[in-house]
Amino acid sequence: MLGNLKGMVMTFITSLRTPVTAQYPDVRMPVEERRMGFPMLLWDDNIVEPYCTGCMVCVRECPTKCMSATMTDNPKHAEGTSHRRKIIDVFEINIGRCILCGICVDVCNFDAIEMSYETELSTRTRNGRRMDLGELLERGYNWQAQSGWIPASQRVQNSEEQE
Amino acid sequence: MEPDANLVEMMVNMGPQHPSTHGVFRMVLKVDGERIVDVEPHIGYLHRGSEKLSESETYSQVVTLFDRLDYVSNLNNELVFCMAVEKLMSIDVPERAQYMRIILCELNRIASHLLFYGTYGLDAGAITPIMYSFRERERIQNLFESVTGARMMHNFIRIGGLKEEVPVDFTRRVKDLIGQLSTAIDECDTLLSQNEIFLSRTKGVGVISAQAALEIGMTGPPLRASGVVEDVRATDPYQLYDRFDFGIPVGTNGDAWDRYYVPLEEMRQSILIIEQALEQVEAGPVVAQLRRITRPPKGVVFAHAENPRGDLGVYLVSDGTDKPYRVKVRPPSFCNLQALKPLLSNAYLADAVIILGSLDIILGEVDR
Amino acid sequence: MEQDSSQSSESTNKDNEAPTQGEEIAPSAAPRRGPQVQLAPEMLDQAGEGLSVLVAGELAMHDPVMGVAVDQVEVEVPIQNLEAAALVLRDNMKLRFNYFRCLATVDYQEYLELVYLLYSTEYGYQIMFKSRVPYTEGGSSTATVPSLRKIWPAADWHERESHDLFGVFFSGHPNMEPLLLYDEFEGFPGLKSFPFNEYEDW
Amino acid sequence: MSIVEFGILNLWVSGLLLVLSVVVLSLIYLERKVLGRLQMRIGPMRVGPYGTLQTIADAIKLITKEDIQPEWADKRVYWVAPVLVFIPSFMVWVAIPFSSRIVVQDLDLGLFYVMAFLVLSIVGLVMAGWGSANKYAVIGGLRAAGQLVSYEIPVIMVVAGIAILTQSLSLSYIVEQQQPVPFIVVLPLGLFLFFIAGLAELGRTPFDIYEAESEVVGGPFVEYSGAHWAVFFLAEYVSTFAIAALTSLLFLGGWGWSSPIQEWVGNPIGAEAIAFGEMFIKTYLVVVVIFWVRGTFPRFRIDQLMALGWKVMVPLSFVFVLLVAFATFYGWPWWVLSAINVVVLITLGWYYHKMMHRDDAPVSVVLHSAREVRDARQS
Repeated sequence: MLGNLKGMVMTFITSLRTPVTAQYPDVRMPVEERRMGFPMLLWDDNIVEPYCTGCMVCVRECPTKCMSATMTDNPKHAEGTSHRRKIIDVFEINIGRCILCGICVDVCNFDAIEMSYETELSTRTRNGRRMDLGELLERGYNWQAQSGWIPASQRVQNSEEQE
Repeated sequence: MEPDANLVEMMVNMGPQHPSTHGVFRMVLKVDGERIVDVEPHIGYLHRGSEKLSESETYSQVVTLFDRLDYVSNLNNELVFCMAVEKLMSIDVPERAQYMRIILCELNRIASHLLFYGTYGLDAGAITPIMYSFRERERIQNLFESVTGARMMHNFIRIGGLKEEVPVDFTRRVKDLIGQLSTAIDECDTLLSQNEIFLSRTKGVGVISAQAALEIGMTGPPLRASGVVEDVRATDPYQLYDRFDFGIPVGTNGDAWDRYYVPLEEMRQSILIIEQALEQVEAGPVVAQLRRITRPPKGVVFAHAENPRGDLGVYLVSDGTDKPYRVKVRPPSFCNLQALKPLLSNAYLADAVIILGSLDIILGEVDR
Repeated sequence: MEQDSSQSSESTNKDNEAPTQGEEIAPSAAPRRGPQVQLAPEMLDQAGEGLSVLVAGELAMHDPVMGVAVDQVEVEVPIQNLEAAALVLRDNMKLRFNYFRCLATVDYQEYLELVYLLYSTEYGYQIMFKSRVPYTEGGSSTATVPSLRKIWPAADWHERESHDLFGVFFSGHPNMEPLLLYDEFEGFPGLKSFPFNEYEDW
Repeated sequence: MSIVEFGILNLWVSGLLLVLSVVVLSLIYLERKVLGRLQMRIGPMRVGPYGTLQTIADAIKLITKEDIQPEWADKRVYWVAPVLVFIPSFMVWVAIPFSSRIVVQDLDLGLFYVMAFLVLSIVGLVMAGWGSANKYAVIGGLRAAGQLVSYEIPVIMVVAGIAILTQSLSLSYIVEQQQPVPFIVVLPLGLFLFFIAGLAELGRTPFDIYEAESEVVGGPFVEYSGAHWAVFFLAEYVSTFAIAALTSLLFLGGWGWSSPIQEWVGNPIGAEAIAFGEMFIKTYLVVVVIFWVRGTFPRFRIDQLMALGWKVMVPLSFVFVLLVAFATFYGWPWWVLSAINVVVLITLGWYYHKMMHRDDAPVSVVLHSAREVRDARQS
C-alpha cells in the first residue's frame, strides 16, 4: 500500500513542476555548437572560389557512398590568383543516404567540407534530396556567415599568435 | 506428445508489429487459455548483414556500422570494435582518451538503462515511467550532442582514441548532469520499484536459476539477476576499469523484478564510476599517433566489453589490408533472447510481455 | 528544390558513374601499398601460457594444435574430434569451460573455420576452440559438423545462424531452420563467394 | 403520455446526448492535459487555444475515417457490438441527477436502475471480441466478461449497504440523507470498495486488463476503426463520468454541501445553478483522481485481478453490508460506524503491505564490490 501511495505522491509532485517538453515549431531546443547536421561545402572569400579541389578523399571514405565529385583545372590558378591547381567541377551529395557520421570532414585536407546544424531537410521522394555543388556552396556560405567559421589552418595560426 | 483432452490450444502470433515486442520481433505463442504452452521466437526482421557489410568497408568506416548494432548504447559498441583493432595493432591509447571513453560509455549505459526502465514500465502498463526516464535520457543526449555532434550515432570513439578533444565545459556539464541523474534515478525508483502492483506483476515471474542461465548463455544484467557475479568490467578489466571502485549489483531470485532492479542499481554505480573518472582524469592527448589509414597486421583477435545489455564481443580476422576479413559480433541481446523459451514455458500470457521486457533486447543487435 | 522523378530513379546509375569519371584523375583502384604483411603481436600473460600448457595436456588425445591470438589461447582440433574435445573442455575439472560465448564462422575460401569462443566462469579462462570444415560441394556449403548443442545449450541459435549464413549443417541439431534470413532465401550470404553485387532492387 | 410530455422527454434525451458528447470531449481533453502534467508534458496545444479543439479535431478524424471490417468477422455481431456497449452507458444517465431538478427522470428506483444498466455493456464487449475474428479480441472479450462480472458484486454490495443505511433507492433522497455528514466520512470503506470496483468496472488503469495495449493490443476494440471505434470510446468515457457522478452522489454528498448558499441565494434558478456547479466540480474531481491513478499505476494480471476481486473485494463488501445492516438495526451513531470503517480500512492496507513485502529484504539485489571480484579473479 505504501508503495502505491508513494507513487501517487511522486506523480502529484511531478505535476506541479514545469513541463520539460517544448512546442516544437514555435519553440526550438538550442542546438549544440558541435551539432553534426548535413554536410556542405565552404566558400573561400579571399580568392572567391570553393575550398574544395575535388580530390575525392571524402568520396572514397564515405561509408554510404552518398557523394560523387569530379575536378577540373582551376582557371584562376592559370591567372595566378589562386594557389589551387585543381578545383571542384561537379559535386553531388545524396542527403537521403548520408548518415551524418562526419568522416568526410575528418578526412578532408582542404577544410572544404563541414557539417552544418541543419536537420530539417525531408522530402517525400525516395532520393529527393540530392544536392549539387551550387546548393551545397550556398548552404555553406550562409553557414559561414552565421557561425563566423574560420579555416582550421588559420585557427592554428591565430592561437600561435596569441601565445 | 499425447493429445490432452483438457488442453485447448490456440496459436497467438505476437509481433512483428506489436507494441511490446520492442522492435520487429515475433513470437508465436501456443496458449491454453491464458497459459503459455510453447513459444517459437522468430527473429531476423532487422537483419542488415552488418557483419558482411563490414568486410567491404575500411576499419574507420566499420565504426559507423557498430553504432547501429545496439542503437541505444552506441558509444559502447564503438568502443568494443576500436578495442579489438587496438589490441590487434597493439596501440597504446592515451590515458585521457581512455578516461573520456569510460565517462561517455557509462553515461551511455545510464541512458540505455533509462530506456529499459521506461519501456519496462510501459510493458507493465504504467505510462508515466517512460516520461521520467526520457527526461533524463534527453539530458544525456544533449551532453552527447555537445561532445560528439550527434545525439545517437556518434562515430566519436575512433581507433586509437577519440575523434577530438571534448569541449571546454565538459567536466562542469557532466558534474551537473550526474547530480541531476542521481536524484532522477531515485525518483524513478520511488515511482515504480516498490509499487505493490508492479511487485505482484514481477516478483517470482520468469525465474531462472544461475546454473540454467549460464547454460543457456545469458549475459549482462539478466545473468547477474540470477546470482552470477559476472561483469567484464571486473572479471576481465579493459581500458582503465581496474582503477575504479564500484559495486556489481547481483540478484538473488533470478526473477523479473531482479532483472528490472539490477539495471536500476547499475545506473547508480555508473554515476560512481563517472565521479571517480572525473577526479582521476588529467590533461593530455586524446588520440594516439597513428597512420592515417588503419592497416592492422594479419591475425585474429577477440575483444569484449560490458555493454548495457551484457558482454558484447568482437571476433576480428584481419588479412593485413585496410579492410577486415571477417567481423563477428557476439551480441548479448541475441544470447539473452535464447533464454526466452525456457522462461516462457508455463507462464501467463500477460507475463510473456513482462518476461520479454525484462530481458531488455534490442533488435538491432539481435539481428545485426 | 523539387527534383524530377527520372533523376531519382536513376540513382544507382549515377552512383556507378561517379567513380569512373574520377578514375581518370584520381586512380582509386590503384594497387595497395606493398605486401608488407605483418603478423599480429602475441601478448600471452603468465596465466595464458599456463592455460595453453594445460589445454594441450588435457586434450592430448584429440590432436590439438595450439596457437595464440594476441592475448588468448587458440586450440584447434580435427573435426572428427570436435565433440569429444568439447566434452573434455567442459567437464575436465581443471578447465570447466561452462560458458559458451559465441560461435564465429570464418570463410577462408579453402575451408571454413568454426571458432567456439568459450569461457570458464569458475577459473576465468577464455579460449578460442577451433576446427576446420572442408567445403563439400566445390566451395559452396553443406559441410556437416556435429552439433554441440547438447554440450552447451547456448550453442543452439549460434549454430542455426552459422547454418543460415555459411551453410554449415550441424548434425544432431533438432531445428536447423533459417534464423536470420527468410525462409525462401537461397544461398549462404556469409560466404566470400556469395555474389553480392547482383543485388535485386525491390 | 400526452404528445407534449413525449416531446419534452425527447428534448431531454437529445439534450442529454448533446451534453454527454460535450462532456466526453471535455473529459478526453482533461485526461490528456492531466496526464501531460503528471508526466511533465504540456499536452495538446496545437488545435485551438491551449489545444481545446484537439478532441473535436480527433472526433472529426474518427468519423471521416474508413470503417474497416475484417474479412472473417461475424458481421452482424461485429456491427451491433458498439451500439450494445454505448446504449447502456447512455441509458444510465437517464436516472443520474445533477441537482434536485436537473435530471431526466428522477426515479424512485434510480440506484437500482443505474446498477442494472451499468452491467449491460459486458454483452457488447464480449460480442465485439467474438465478432472481430481476432485472437487478441477474443482473449480481451473473455477477460472483459470475467472482470466485469466479478467486480459487479462489490459494487452492488456497496450500493446495497447505502440503500440499507438510507432506506431508499432514490438518488436524490440519498443525497438529502447526507446532509449533515457525507458518506465519505461515515463509510470510507464503502468509498474505497466502490471506487476500486468502479475502476475495474470501467476497465481503467490499473484494471485495464481487457484492453491492455501492451498485451492484447486493445482487446475487443483491436479490429474496430473510425466511427465505430469512436462509439466505444464515447461509451467508455460516458461510463467513467457516470461512475464519477455516482461516487460524488453516494459518498461526497452530491449537491448538498452548498445548501446554505443555495438558501441564501433564494432565487430557485440561482440555487439550482449553484447545486449543479457543486455536483459538477465534485464529479470532475473524481474524474481527475481516476486519471491520476491512471498516470501512476501499472496494471494487474488477470489472475491477480480475479484473486483481488473474489478473495478481497467480495468478502469485504459482504462485511461492509453486514456492518451497515447491524448499525442500522441497532441504531449506532454514525461515528461508531465511521470508526469501524476506518479500522477495517487501515487493517486492510497494513495486511496488503505485509503480504506484498513478505520477504525480509524488500530489495533482493545485493552489491558485490568490483575490486573484490577483480582481486579474487586475479589470484
